[in-house]
Formats: sequence, structure tokens, C-alpha cells
Amino acid sequence: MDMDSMQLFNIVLTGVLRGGLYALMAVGLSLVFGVMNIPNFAHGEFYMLGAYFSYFTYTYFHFGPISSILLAAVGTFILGAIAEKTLFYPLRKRSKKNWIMNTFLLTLGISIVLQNGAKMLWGNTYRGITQYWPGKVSIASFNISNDRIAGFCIAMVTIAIFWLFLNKTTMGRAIRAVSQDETGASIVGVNLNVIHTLTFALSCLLAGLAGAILLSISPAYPFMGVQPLYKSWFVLILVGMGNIGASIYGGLLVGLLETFAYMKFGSGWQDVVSLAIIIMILIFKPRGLFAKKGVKSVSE
Amino acid sequence: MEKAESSLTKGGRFIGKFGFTPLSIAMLFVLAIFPLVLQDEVITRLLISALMLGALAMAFDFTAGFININNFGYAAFWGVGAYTSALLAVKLGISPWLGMLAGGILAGLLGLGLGFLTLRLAGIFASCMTWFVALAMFAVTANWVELTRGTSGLSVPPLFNTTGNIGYFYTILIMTVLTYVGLKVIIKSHIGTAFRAIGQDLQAAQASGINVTKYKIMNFTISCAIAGVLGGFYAHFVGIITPTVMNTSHTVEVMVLSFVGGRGTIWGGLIAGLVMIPSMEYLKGLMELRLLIYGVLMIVVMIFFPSGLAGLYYKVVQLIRKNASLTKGKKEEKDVRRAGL
Amino acid sequence: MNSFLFKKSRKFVVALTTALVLSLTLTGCGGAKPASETTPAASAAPNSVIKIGVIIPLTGPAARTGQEFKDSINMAFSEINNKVGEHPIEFKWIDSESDAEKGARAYESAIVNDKITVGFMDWHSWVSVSCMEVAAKYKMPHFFSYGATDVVNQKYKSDPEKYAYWMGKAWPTPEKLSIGYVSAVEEAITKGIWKPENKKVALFGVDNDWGRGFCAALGEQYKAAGWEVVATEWVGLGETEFYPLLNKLKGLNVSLVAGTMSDPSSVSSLIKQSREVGLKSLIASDGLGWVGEWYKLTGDASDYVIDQIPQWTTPEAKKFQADFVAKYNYEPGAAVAGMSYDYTKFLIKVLEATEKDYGAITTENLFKAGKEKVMTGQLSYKDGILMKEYKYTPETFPDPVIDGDHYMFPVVQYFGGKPNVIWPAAFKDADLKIPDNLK
Amino acid sequence: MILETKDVCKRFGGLKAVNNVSLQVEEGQIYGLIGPNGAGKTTLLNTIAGVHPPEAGKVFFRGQDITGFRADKICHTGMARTFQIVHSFQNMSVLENVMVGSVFGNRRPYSKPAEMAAEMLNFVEFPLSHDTLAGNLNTIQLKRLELARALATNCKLLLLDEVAAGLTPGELIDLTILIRKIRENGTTIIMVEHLMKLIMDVCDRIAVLCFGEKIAEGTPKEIMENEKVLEAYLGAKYVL
Repeated sequence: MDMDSMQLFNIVLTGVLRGGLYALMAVGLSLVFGVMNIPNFAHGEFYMLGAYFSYFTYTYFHFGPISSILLAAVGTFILGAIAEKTLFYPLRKRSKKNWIMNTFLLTLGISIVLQNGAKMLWGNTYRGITQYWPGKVSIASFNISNDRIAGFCIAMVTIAIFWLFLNKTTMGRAIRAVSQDETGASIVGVNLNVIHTLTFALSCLLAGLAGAILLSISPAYPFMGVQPLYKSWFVLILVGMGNIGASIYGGLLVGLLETFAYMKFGSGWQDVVSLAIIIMILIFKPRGLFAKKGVKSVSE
Repeated sequence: MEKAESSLTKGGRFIGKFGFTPLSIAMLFVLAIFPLVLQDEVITRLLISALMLGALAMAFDFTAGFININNFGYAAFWGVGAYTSALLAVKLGISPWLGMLAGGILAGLLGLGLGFLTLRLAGIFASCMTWFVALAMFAVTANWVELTRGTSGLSVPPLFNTTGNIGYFYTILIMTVLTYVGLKVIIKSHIGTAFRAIGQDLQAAQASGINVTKYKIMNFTISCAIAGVLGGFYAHFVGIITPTVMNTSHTVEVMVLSFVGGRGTIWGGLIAGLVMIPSMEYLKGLMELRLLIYGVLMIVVMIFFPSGLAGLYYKVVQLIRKNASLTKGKKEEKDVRRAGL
Repeated sequence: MNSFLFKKSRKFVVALTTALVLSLTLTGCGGAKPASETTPAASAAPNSVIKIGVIIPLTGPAARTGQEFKDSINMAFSEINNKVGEHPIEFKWIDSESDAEKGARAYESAIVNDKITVGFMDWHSWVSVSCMEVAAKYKMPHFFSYGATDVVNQKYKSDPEKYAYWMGKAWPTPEKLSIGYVSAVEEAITKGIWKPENKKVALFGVDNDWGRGFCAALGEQYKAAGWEVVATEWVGLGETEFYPLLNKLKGLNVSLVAGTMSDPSSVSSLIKQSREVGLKSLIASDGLGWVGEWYKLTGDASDYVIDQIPQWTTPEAKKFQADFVAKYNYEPGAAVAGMSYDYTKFLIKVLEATEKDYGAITTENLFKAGKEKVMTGQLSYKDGILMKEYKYTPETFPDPVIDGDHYMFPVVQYFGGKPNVIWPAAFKDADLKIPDNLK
Repeated sequence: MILETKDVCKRFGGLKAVNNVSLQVEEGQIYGLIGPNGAGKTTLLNTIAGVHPPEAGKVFFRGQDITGFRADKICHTGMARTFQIVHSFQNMSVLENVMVGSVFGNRRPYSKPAEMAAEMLNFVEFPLSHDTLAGNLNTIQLKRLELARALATNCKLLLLDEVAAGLTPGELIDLTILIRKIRENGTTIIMVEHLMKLIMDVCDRIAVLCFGEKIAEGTPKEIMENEKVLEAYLGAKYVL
């Protein structure tokens, strides 16, 4: 391969691997925004909790990689359900006025509590593992660690299962119905309380899963959730809020865009470049890249 | 709240025009002489911080509480003001006082530009866009090493060449009062009516002939300009600035103040600043627990007291009035109803 | 109506009580101060308490480092039973929160409210710069701050009289140390141990004052030695994804990749991923060993990596390391915990010397001792577990004296998580080893 | 002619909400727009009032092409409206609500907007004190408030969107009188309404929309006898 196509291949490869996990995060965020109208700024903290869960199950209780990751998913699912029942449910009961802004601040509070709670519980130490599955795979002249390949596959399989769940099961259809028309859904007998709890917990599960998968790349640390949060918001804005399916493309796209900017302009400027591009896109397509019917428009 | 003023004397009505009540004048007076009486540099310094953040919270509320847009990149405008003033002083030797003004102007212009870009977007999207732009501004500041010295930080000459903090205190006190009066006067004018109309019902505002985008941008620009001036003050007060002034955490700090204080009141943010900043300082020994409390407080406020300290205050006023009316006999119901909001 | 009123008034009472408690706490804390306006004479009494104000980031992004500082300082003082002579030691931990303004305010509060006798330590340069102002204002001698970059030196040099209270940096400006990386590699080349394909180097640095300063200096030094710097990459703090960067470097085909990162998750990710992508370059990664747990994160990917860092080489150092783990249950880093332990001992020495030579351990006398003894090099510390001698001279001030006999970080190469010292010659365990795929 | 639409179209996704609708409204008329649910009446009103621009076709107001104008600009040209679902400024007093109209709705603001607002409130016979908070009003009161706010813009054309919904027969009589009074003051009215009685009582001309298309137009009498219209309504019933 010549130099240019090497570069291109490099960008595509790393961008896709990176984007797969952004997609996983973004799908969860998008789900909660689409169904519950909550701009969740504590999403990164569930990612962090997922990493801790799998760290402890993997190193202390010596579970295998897969079961550690699955346990992390279950753990964050339960925590998410608890958070919904104890925090968002009471708020919804009290008032739905200015709901988006109120929940936004509520999630900000949750994020502060979780970060500092994690720090008090587990200290400031980085808790990581070297690899779940040692070894690497070579494609052309590129090497990719097994963990990354596995991580990407798990992410894709999860998204696929999730898609099937949303489209083929009654519960999933109910969730989609609520995201399109809450009153309508409740009239035809969908139990909103159950749907809301389930949705939030599922979203947390996806974030936790991402954290668990990435444990060998980024070790567990109380404040590790901030970056992934930025990134998943990026994706969401780009593809249009509440457009769950498009978050997958969006994740991959942002991954590619960032890798490209990283290669061309260096790490410091990558945020500036990718932001500039996203702003340009939004000026011309205010409903996001993959606008479709029913997507909440960003424009008024 | 306006009702309370209408029954006042002529003098009362005059100060009311600038958003004051006798109570707030008295509080302001106490605050103004506080450092002179106490003669404690640390408390003075703390008050400076509290006032500065309080003023920022007021200007933040001017946007969040009125046109209902959370400027999630607010700290970046503060930072722009800080860097402008600092760079003018360091590179060109321009007086910090002019620098602060320049900082305000530049931050205002940036706000204007960003407003054009983002304010067509609805609520949370506009917030996110301002946030992303702020992240980009942070990255530019950190990476433009030739100009800003990047993350090494920029040493800034002080505003006063004395060792005490009293000069800074009165400067920020005057700036805070001016911010408050300025914002209050705008709010009470027709322009303010337009802001409130936009914040409360966008469609109706537009149908009634309000150019929504124009007023949103106007509001945004004013709010950002104030942040710029305060940023200039901060730079000369603290003596060194790094790109971290633009951190989202600073925006969150200001936002929490304005929300805990009570949205749409202007003064709520200042009161919250004066209560919370000292409390946080005195709780410092608790370390993470303090931040945990902070988070819990936010959650509790959001679920149970969404109208914040101001809401609490109005409830108290309402209660007092009610008690008074019980002794006096029956009073009009609507009075009570109004005080609640 | 009545029950409604009752419900409301209960809320009102709660609110009122809260407000009352709050204001009482505030006035209580605030009001106590003017009363305790004690005279310096009190602290001059023979067994009076010495209060040491330690500025470290206990909360915020660098809290991990702050914790290591705190624990190592505690260890050093507990060895002397928290007493210097007859004086009990008391600490005031000043949380800078990694913020210039909050740091300065906390420092001022420690000076005014807690009446600290002397200031000690600090981690960030920007906190140093704002605290220098406070120290100057209250004439508070402040010993041995880490804040390494040139802003601190510049500030000091802008008015040495005024900022004389900032008594020496614990860490010199980066360029004074980084020459080791060049020397170690050049030495191996002259000896014929390594015949690099080309003399191209790529630099990487964490995107902050530390990384920028370090890379700028390192670049100059490599250029001077005849190397070509083909790329300089900045990495955001906390970044853990390096495939793009590493593949780019791989494409550049450089013999050497050198740089620094300050947070363990970044640097360990970089090292681990460099192995994964198969980077064919020798890696010099300054700061890999700063935090104790690094090897758990990188695994064997760290083999052959070069680092310049104080090591637990001496028996005393190894003992300290073991004691530290036993006591605090985590791995200390030599550059943070180890050096701060040494500097704490140095401070104790200064305290003792002050009592001996000036009569009483007071703020004023400590400043005198600092100015007359420490700054001049009369008083230095030779029993360190890491350095041969910690010493300042008027020429080097505010930096310490850097050379093989005083303050110098050895260059090491890691194998299985264990360092081999490869430079300078005096400490050498072994020669630089070159991985097979580079030969 | 005060208002004319020429072949106005508006789509939502694939759905043609308004398809090639042309209307002519004469000055001083009360013009009714009726049609079964989902016929596109409100959408048409929104297209005229500038909430969303039409995809095709033109809107002329007093001879001026106002197609694609923003809602606030349209208000300044002398067209005001009320909403099907009431929009008010909840945390403002009734007077302030109306003042928004009198201050911002006119091209040249009144020197005494508060008095103008009060006058309008009296004109619509607003039953409560003018400093009541809008958030405390019921829907019927809010509809009056909206009407006053629209009138305060000194409009030449008033668009009313289901202003009579939920009224008692007595209130309906008051409203009929009020609408006539507004017209007597020289304001043209276009009203969307479900209440046939009101429409037939006050309107000079009526257009009937069905599935986005205009199927009939004429005087109330003509409309009542139009077979297409009957079919549309009956058909709609079957669908329901």
C-alpha cells in the first residue's frame, strides 16, 4: 500500500473502532432523551460505574471477561432503575413544567454525587487491567489488539440486540410508542412508569457496558466519564436528538471525523476542527444529519 | 412582587425603579461596610469571590431565567474577558480598567456572533451548541501558545498596587450593583417584557410581533458582555490565568448559583452566591463530602424547590401577608395568589 | 384553611431554622478570628506548636497526587513523632483544588485564620504563581514548591526582593533535567550498542504547561545532538485513545519517540497501545513511573521503555517504599511521594537549624534562615533517599542545583516493571538495550 | 381584497396538509374556514400567519407579497391571530400580556401602551382584575385575553382559531356580538371554527377544506346546500 491509502486505511480502521463505542454511548443517551425528554448529563458516570463493576468482578472475584462485562451491564441496569425510581419519578410526579431544564440540572447533581461518591469509596487510584484477551490481530500492516476487536464486536452485537428489542418485542414497541407520543401511548394502555424506568435503566446499561468493555483501554477512575459524555452529546447533536437509529452512524461518523482531525491537525486541535465541522453541518441542516419524521428538530 | 412596591412612598418608588426595596438597600449597606468593620482579609477575599460569582449568576439568569436558554458555555465568555484584559495589559501595557471594558466588548461581540449561529435553535440544543463552542474556545486558548502562553498560564498585573483586598472589594461591589441595576432596569423596560414573553411563550411572543431572534441575541450579547467585564476583573484580581478559567466546571458553578437562587429573579443568583460560596469555603474540611453535599443539594432543589431561594422568600412573604390579612380581616385573594409567583 | 396554613408555616419554620443555622455558622467562623489576633510571641514560646501550611490539590483532577503528598509528608513527620525539638507539629492541609484563585484564597485563609508558621509544598505552577503573591503580602516563607515551569521562575525574577518568600522550587524547570534522555541515547549510539536506521525523533506531550515546556526543551536538545524532530504531538489530559497517534508515528518511521504525560491512565494507555499497533521505535516516556500502579496498567508493554525518574534505588528508598505500602496500602511514586518525603526531611532540617541558630521557630526567623542559609547553599540536605544532595545557590535560585552530585534524575529502562538505570554512568546498572525488531 | 392566497401548499413529511388552496378575502368580511378534523385549517392559518412558510404558492396581504415572512413581521403588516391551543405568558399579569401586543405588535408603538391595553381588555369585556396573573386564568378567560392581545396590535386582519370552543350558549351569544363589534371597528376576520351555529351566524363567506384541499366556497347558505360538503362531513363521520 502506498502512503496515502495507508493513511486512509488507518483513519478508517481507528475511526470505526473508536466510533463503535461512541455509538454505544450515544444510543443510550438518545434513548433517554427521545423517550423521557431527559438530557442526561450523568451518562458518563454510569460509564464510570460500569468500568468499576467489571474491574472488581474481573480482578477480585476472578470472573471471566465476558461474565465481568455482563455483570457490569446488569449492575448499571439496576443502578439506573434505582436512580429513575428515586429521583426522576418524584420530579415527574411533582411538576412537568420546564421539565428538560430541571432534569438537566438534576442529572448534573447526580453526576457530581456519583463522581465524588466513587472517589470516597474507591479513592483516586486508577484501576485497570492490561488486557481481557491478550494478543493482537494483524490486518495488512496494522495491528489491533484482541480487546478492541472484541469490544467493537460486543458493541455491535449489543446494538443489534437492542435494535431487535426495540422493533420486535412488545416492550420495545411500547418504548418507541412513548417516544413518539406519550399521551397516545398511555391511552392505549402502556404503563408509562414501567416504560420510563426500563428506558432509563437500559440507557445506563449501555453506558455501563461501554465502560466495562473499555476497561483495558481506559482504567476505572472517578472522573473518567467526562470525555465520553462530551463525545456522545456530540453525536446526538449531529444526528438529531432522539433519533436512536442514526446515533449508530453518528457514532461512527464522529469517530472517523475525530481520527481524521487528529491525524491532520494534532490532538490539541481535533476538538476545534470537529466542532467547526459540526457547527457548519447544523447551520445548514438544523435537524441534524439524519433528519426524519418525528425527530425533534433543534430549530424552532 | 411589583405589587409590594406600588404601595410604597415616593422614595420607595424611586429606588424600586432600579430594582431595590428598602430591605435590599439595607442589606447592601451592611455588605458595603462589612469589610471595613471586620477588617479581615480572608473574609474580604471570600466576599469578592462571592460577589463576582453572584454577579455572574445574575447575568446568567438574565438569559436562563428570561429567554429560557442556558448558556452552557458561559465560562468561556468569562475567560475571553479575562484573556482580553490580561493580554492587553501584558502585551500593550493598557490599563486594566480599559482592559476590562475591552474584555466586555469582545465577549459581547463573541456572544453576538454565537447568538447568530445558535439562537435559532431551540432550548437544549442552543445550550449544547454554546457548550461545544465553549469547548472549542477552550481548546483554542490552550493551543494558541504564542499568544496566550497556553496552559502554562499568563501572569497578569494587578488592578491595585496595594496589598489589601479592600480596593478589589469595592470595585466588584460597584460592578455587582451596576450589573444588578442595569439588568433590572432592562427587565423592567419594554425590552424586558419582550425577553419575558419569549421565555414564557415563544409562539405567542412571535405572533404578537416580537422579533424573537433579535431579542434573544440582544439578551445573549448583554449577558456575555457582563461576563467579559467580570472576567477582566477576575484576571487582574487573581494575577494568573490559565485556560481552565473556561472550564465547564465554572459554568456549572454559576448555573447552580442562579438556579438555587431562583430562576427569573436576577437577585436570586447574588443571594445564592453570598450564601453558598462562604458555606462551601467553611465546609472545606469535609473534602469530597462537601462536593457530595453540593450534588445532593442540587438534586433536592431541583425536585422539591424548583423556584429556589427566591421561591422560598416569596413563600415567606406570602405567609406574612396572610397572617396580616387574617388579623386585618379578609383581603383580596388574588394578592396572595400573585405573591406565590 | 387552617391545615393549609399549618403546612405552610412548618415549611417556613424549616426554612427559617436553616437560614439561622447557616448564618450562625458563618458568623461563628468569621467572628472567631479578630478575637484570636494573637501576638507572634505566643509562637515563640519553647514548646509552642509549629503550624505547617501545605498547599496540595486534595480535591479536583489532581487529587491523586495530593493524596500522595499528604501521606508522604505525614510519614516523614511521624518518624520524628510530629515534633521538632520540643515543638509539636501541626498541619494545615490547604486544598488548592488545582485552581489559582481557590488556592490563593485557601492559602490566605491558612495564613490569617489558622496562623500557620510556614508554608510548604505546592504542585501546580499556576497555583504557585498566585500563592507567591499571597506569600509576599503576608511575608510568609514558603518552602519547596513543585510548580516547575518557567512562569514561576519568571515571576520570581521580575522582583526577587518581593518574591523572596517563595523559598526554592522542589522541581527545576523541565529543560534542566531532560538532557538525560539525549545523553543516554547518544551514549548508546557512540558505543555502537544501537545503530538507528535514521536520526529522526517524534515528540509527544501532555497538553499543559508541563508537557509544552518539556517538549520544547527536549526538542532543542535533540536538535543540538543532530536529530531531526519530525513531529510534535499534543495529547489532551486524560486521553486514553492513542491508535491514531501511534499509527501516525508508525507511518513516520522514526527511530525514537520521546515525550511526557502526567496522568497515569494516559501514559499507560500509550505504552500499552504502542505495543498493540507494533510501533517500531524506541520509546522514551517521561513520567511513566510517576504513579505507583503503572505496571499493573501497562503490563509487559513497558519493556524497553525509557524513563527518567527518581528511583527506589537506595536501601532507604526501598524501605520507604515498603513502609509506605504497608501503611497506606497503595504504591507510591518516587517522584511525588519519595521526593516530597525528602523535601519534608529537608524542611525539618531547616526548622531545626532555625531553632539552633536563630533562637525560636517563628515565621520571621524561618524567612531569615531560608534567605541566609538555604538560598546561599549553606544549608543543604544530603540524607535524601533519592538525591545525593538537595541544594540551592544564588545562581540557580529558585531552582535547585542540578548535576550528578546533587539533583539529577537517572535515566532508566524498564523490564518486567523493574527499572535498570542506564544513565548517568555513575549509577549505571546496565547499558541501553534495544528491542529485537529495532536492531 | 385584503388577503389573497394563491395555490398555497404545505407538506409535513409525505403528508400534504394544505394542497393548492386559493382564497380571496375582501376587506370588512368575516370569512369562515371549516372542515372535518385534520382538514388542514390550522395549518393553513399558520402558513398565512408566518409560523411556517408555504412550500409553494403565494400569500398577498393588502396587495403586498408576504409569502415567507416571519410571524413577527407579518404581525407588523397588520395581521394578528389567536391560537387553537391558547398561548399566554403565564407569569405576567393580564395587562402585561396585552401590552406585549400593544408595544411590539404595532409598527409604530403607542405612546401609552398600557392604556391601549386596558382599553382592549375592556373592549373584550375581560371579567377579572387586570393585574391577575395569566397563569391563574381558565381557558375561557385566556381566550379573551388572547383576543385582546391580538386586537392590541391594531390589526387590519384578525385570524381566529377556534375561539368558541368550550363556550356555554350564553357566552356564545356574547362572543357573536363581540366578533361583530370587532368587524364594525374596521377589522377583517378569518375564523376557523367547528361550531356551525356560530359560523353560519356571523360569516359572510365560508370556505370548506377537506384533506388539505378547498372543496367549496360561498355564502353560508350556499355551503349548507353543497353536496360535496355534506359528503365530506358525513364521510368524515364514517371514518371516525
